[in-house]
Amino acid sequence: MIQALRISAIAIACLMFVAGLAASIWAIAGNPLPESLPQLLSENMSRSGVEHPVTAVLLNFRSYDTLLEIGVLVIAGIAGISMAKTTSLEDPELRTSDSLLYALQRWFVPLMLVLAGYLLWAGADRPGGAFQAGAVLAATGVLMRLGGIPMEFIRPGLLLRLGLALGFTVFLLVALASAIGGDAFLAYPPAMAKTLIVVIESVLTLSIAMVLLALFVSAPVNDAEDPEEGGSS
Amino acid sequence: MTAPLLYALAGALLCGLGLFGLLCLSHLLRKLLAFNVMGSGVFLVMVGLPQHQGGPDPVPQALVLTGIVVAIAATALAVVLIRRYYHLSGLTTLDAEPTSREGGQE
Amino acid sequence: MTLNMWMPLFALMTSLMASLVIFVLPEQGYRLRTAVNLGAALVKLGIVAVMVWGVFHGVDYGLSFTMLPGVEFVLKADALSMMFAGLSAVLWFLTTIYAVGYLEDSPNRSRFFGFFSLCVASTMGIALAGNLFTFFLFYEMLTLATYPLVVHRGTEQALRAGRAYVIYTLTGGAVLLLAIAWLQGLVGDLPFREGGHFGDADPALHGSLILIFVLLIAGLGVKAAIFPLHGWLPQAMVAPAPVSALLHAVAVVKAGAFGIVRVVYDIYGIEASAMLGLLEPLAWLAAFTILYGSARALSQVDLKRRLAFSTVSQVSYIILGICLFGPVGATGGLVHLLHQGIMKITLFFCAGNYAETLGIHRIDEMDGAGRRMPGTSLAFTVGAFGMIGAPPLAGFITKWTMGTGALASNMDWVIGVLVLSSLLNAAYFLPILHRLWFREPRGSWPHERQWGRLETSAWLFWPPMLTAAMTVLVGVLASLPFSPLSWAELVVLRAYSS
Amino acid sequence: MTEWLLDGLLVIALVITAVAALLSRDLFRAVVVFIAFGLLMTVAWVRLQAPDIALAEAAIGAGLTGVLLLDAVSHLGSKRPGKRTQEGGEQ
Amino acid sequence: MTLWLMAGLLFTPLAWAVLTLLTDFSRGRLVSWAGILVQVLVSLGLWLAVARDGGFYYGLGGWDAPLGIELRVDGLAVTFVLLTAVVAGACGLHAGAYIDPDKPWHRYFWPLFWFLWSGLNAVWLGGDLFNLYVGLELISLSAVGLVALGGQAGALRASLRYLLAALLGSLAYLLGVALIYGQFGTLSIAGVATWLSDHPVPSGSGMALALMIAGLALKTALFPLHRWLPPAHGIAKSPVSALLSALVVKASFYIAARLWLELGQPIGSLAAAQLIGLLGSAAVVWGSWLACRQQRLKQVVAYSSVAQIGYLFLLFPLTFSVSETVSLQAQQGMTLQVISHALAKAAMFLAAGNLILSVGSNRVDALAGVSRFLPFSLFSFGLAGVSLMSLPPSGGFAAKWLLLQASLGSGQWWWVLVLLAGGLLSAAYIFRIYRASFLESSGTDQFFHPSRSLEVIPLILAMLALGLGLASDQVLTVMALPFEGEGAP
Repeated sequence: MIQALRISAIAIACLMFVAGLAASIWAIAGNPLPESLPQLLSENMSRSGVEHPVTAVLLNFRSYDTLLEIGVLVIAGIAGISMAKTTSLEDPELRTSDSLLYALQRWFVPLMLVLAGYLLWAGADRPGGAFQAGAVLAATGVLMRLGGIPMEFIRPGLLLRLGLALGFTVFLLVALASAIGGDAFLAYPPAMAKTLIVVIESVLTLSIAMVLLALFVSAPVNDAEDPEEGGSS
Repeated sequence: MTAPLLYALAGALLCGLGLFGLLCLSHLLRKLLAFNVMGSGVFLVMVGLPQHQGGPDPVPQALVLTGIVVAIAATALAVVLIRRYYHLSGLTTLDAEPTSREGGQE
Repeated sequence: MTLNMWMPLFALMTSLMASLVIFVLPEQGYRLRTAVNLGAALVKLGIVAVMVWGVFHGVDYGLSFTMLPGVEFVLKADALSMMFAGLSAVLWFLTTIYAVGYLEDSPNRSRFFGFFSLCVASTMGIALAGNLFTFFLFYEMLTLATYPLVVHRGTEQALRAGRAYVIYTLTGGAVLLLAIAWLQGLVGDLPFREGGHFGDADPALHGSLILIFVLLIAGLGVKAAIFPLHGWLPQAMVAPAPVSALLHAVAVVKAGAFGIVRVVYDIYGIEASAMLGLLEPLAWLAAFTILYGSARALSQVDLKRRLAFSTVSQVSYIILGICLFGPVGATGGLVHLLHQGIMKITLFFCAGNYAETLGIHRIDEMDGAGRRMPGTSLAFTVGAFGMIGAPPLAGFITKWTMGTGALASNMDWVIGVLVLSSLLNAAYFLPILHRLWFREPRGSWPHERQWGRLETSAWLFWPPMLTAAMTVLVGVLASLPFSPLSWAELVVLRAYSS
Repeated sequence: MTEWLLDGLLVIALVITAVAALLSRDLFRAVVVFIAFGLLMTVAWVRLQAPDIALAEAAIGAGLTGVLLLDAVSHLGSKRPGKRTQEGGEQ
Repeated sequence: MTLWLMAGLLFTPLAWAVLTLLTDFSRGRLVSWAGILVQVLVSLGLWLAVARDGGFYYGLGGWDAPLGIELRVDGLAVTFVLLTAVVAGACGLHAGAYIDPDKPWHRYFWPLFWFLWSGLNAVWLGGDLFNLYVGLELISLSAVGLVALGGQAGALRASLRYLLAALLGSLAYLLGVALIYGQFGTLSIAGVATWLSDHPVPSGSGMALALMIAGLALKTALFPLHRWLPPAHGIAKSPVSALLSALVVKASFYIAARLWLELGQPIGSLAAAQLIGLLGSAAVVWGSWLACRQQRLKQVVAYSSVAQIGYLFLLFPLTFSVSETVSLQAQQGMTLQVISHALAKAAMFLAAGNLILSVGSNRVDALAGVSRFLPFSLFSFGLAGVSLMSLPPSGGFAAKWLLLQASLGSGQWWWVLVLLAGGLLSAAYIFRIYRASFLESSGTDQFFHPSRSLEVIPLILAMLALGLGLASDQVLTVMALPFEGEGAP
């Protein structure tokens, strides 16, 4: 009874929230826009080193966002593997003997690898880029994993940590180098902008795939525990 | 009324739905689903609203791309936590608090 | 003179530094700790003596810096501060000696002496504070520094007393803070100034000023143990004797009383206070507290508890004195600040001696103790007669001056209060003296006295003897310069002439 | 007109799948519906002329999140370590 | 020079996060010591530079707002950067000695710690709404990771709760950002504020501000959205709790305060300001009351955070539609409260950790006799308590004094009651701990004595919190430095 009341109260509150939000959106949609960022963006595109505006925003104009965002991803990866089983990753239960999946995977894996490569390559002047490519790569890995293909490199060892750190490190090194050589943190020299962005994107693709895969794989958990300070001892 | 605005309004509705889900559902994975629905709603508003007047705008699109990656990171982390929590306690919700209630319940 | 500027800080720092050093010293470092304690106390005595001399000759000791936007941290020495500073410097020295003996084998001495020195540092800060804000700083610091002393024994009873003490004083502190902040918002930062600030206050402000005065008195009245706010004091006597001595005679209650004097004289100004009609009700309240405390003291069977209620009564003399609105009465009140301190500390020292040497806590156990401990009992007798107001002891000077002052300002009812209170004082002290000297001991004492040795440890024996001697001397020599009476006259002269 | 119809239908489908994903009784089905929701979102992004997001949504939103959640559901539903207190799918 | 300082500030924590990821705990500790040193020096350098030359905007990647991300480097920001360097540095040093290096998962402590630090720096300096969002997520996720690190079911429950609250808060904030971008076409706070200063307020922007502040309030654990905080802060390892309570909740509050100060006057309303103040007051009272009733030491400290955070939100009513002086007083009071609470609470959590380590139990009753045998840790705890009770001369007192003045000056006397009652209530829970520790139970020393380095760190922090009151005028002068408009150095 109380539960039902509570749920209906929350429902009403959410409805009111939606109504208010919609009203604000409606009102805002009617107001003129004081500033046009897209125009400013297109004026500066030539200095960005790439053709595709979204990539330009992500990896040049607002590259600090992207740097931190990769940080977020790496954090999630770290937090994930901190809970992974450290001894053995090969949980026999995870091996599926599903023949359909196996067949699927035989066909899909190479296809997806190609797709990832294409997405990465396309990123500079067409839709696509590191995130999409990384995601596809990770998905490939997941598929392989589900199919029971052993992937030793995902074991939480130095290799995995190196992989996690790789993309981020390169990005950071570029940022630092730009601070040393150029005039600001993360400011690429215009001549090298394209090269740098492509390099960054490639390593990011690897790293993103690695992190996502690590998070997927580390889901089986270990039993090791710390005594709790705040617990009920 | 333009198509982007329609999507923005739909985004508002999805936000409300997600909020409702986050507050009312007790199973942790469902909460996570609700979070993702709400996130999608926010992203729709983010892209739809500015494009209502100005046409395609790469800036919010890039922001949403960042947002999606952050969301997947958070989701993946949450899944790991939920699975470990389940592994250790056998629970899938946060409601029943068997311990940690002494003295300081609210 | 830059040195003069720093003098108040030095006076403060001697005990603050001593406290920090003592905290760091290991528990076993008995000799070193005692040396630090006594050394610091002596240095402080010296500094204060120099400053007393300087203030008498009109030297300006002052130090200030901006602590917060619009608020200054001010230390400065005037005649009134030196009165309180002198009292705490002298009594700190004696109490330290006493405490060293008293706590000889008990645990936690490092903690005790650390907070003890901190407590004295706060008292010094209260004495030397140059505005209400600075005063409040040290006033709250005193609360914190005394809490560990009150609960020192760590028993349930001590902890209960500590809780009562904290609840009373922190609430009082909050009220005081409200009053000070309000005053600050109303008229800005006010330094203590002889003659006060509100002689010509805007009539529109009168309402707020009266309200603020009430809040200030309510805040300060907690520590001064004015009638409805005195509940913590009798409980706090569970603390070790040196702590009670310090609490009752020097630090806490005096801080409250001193604060009231500051507010009336140096913030509002005596004329303005009278004009706003604030003194009369305060006088009535003080008079009631005097009688109430004495009456309650009558029925106490625990020696220290009886002394505690006596303190409730005696501190209000100070407040009554300054409310008399006349130089003579005010002198009487102010001089009691010192006199009460000296007399009460004597009594508490003696009570501590009885407890420590003979295990006596209750009054009915004191039969015949005079013969076992003649020196202590003599000191106790002097203190008690001083409280009653027998000439030529300290208490007599107070009461006489106040009586004259009351007559001068046509507040004849005060005489009645004084007489009645003296009778009550006699009624609760004389039976004790009777037991001490004229009754046979009930049994044998835990430690019989051995010939050729002091009746108790020398550390415990000499402080009450000294303070008892002072009780006599300040009375007999009241007319000499630098006696408490002449100093109080100096303060009042400066307050009224400006 | 057809575009409006398409957009309208898409929005309605989005909302319906969202509701279904949240309220479905069976957790497994909920996740499957959520993947459908992700695919619909992909279409919506295309309609909003945001192909980059559409790609990312297809790969991440529908693909990876879905697999991750499916895996979690099967894990939470099958093995039961320790005390078994609550059924996975009840609400 | 400034460029180098900025690069150092943004680069070192991230670089150290990567470096420590590749090492184990013990070597990570050595690396981190070096990193802490660098951070403290860089922060100090930047602070001095700003104190000398005034603040400036710093466009990252050479792009200025609105196209690029601009950092706002002013007195307030560098003060918080320095505060972070001090507090996080202390927590890092403490953690190095406190955390068991033999547990394999503890190697991940350092990377998370450094990511947290970089997120904090990003937030203090951020001037771009979306960048602040990413910074917030960086902080939240690393904080959640730290809480969950090697924990049992209780810790996981707490961290999950924390994660969900943080994510919901971020989404609400992001929704507000979306509306702001839809309305103003820019993400720079300064840009929006400039536009608003000479245009009428467009309809619908109130919702945007409300959403952002509501989301941030959830992440700051403002009553009644505070319920996720005590479990998470109470159950984490002490250095982590210290970081969370001292800095992490302040980050989201800082953004809310910045938004309110820049946009609150045009967009906000009196009712909203008073409502937030009311919630803050409720937090003060309710948090203190619950803190009094907790049986476990760290829970007491955690609930105390809920209460102390409440004071911060008095900023909102005290800066809305009031005179310039009152607003300044309120801002200064808020800043001092943030700093002193950060120092005091970090000291308190670290000291509490030491006490728990010594006593072997986290119950308050178990502290009996501690005052006799472990005076050192207790002393730090007590000193920190003085600041939390806002007694003089601590920074907490200075903050309370300024807030009192602001309330009285603006005629909003009801906050005075909250401030006074809050002080008394906090005294109630702190003296409860003192009381427990003064109880003489047995005469023997059965306690474990932690090493000196563990004991000294909280003491230093507590001393800083205490001394802040005396030096607050100097601190406030740096914060009130003139801001040198656009031009980067």
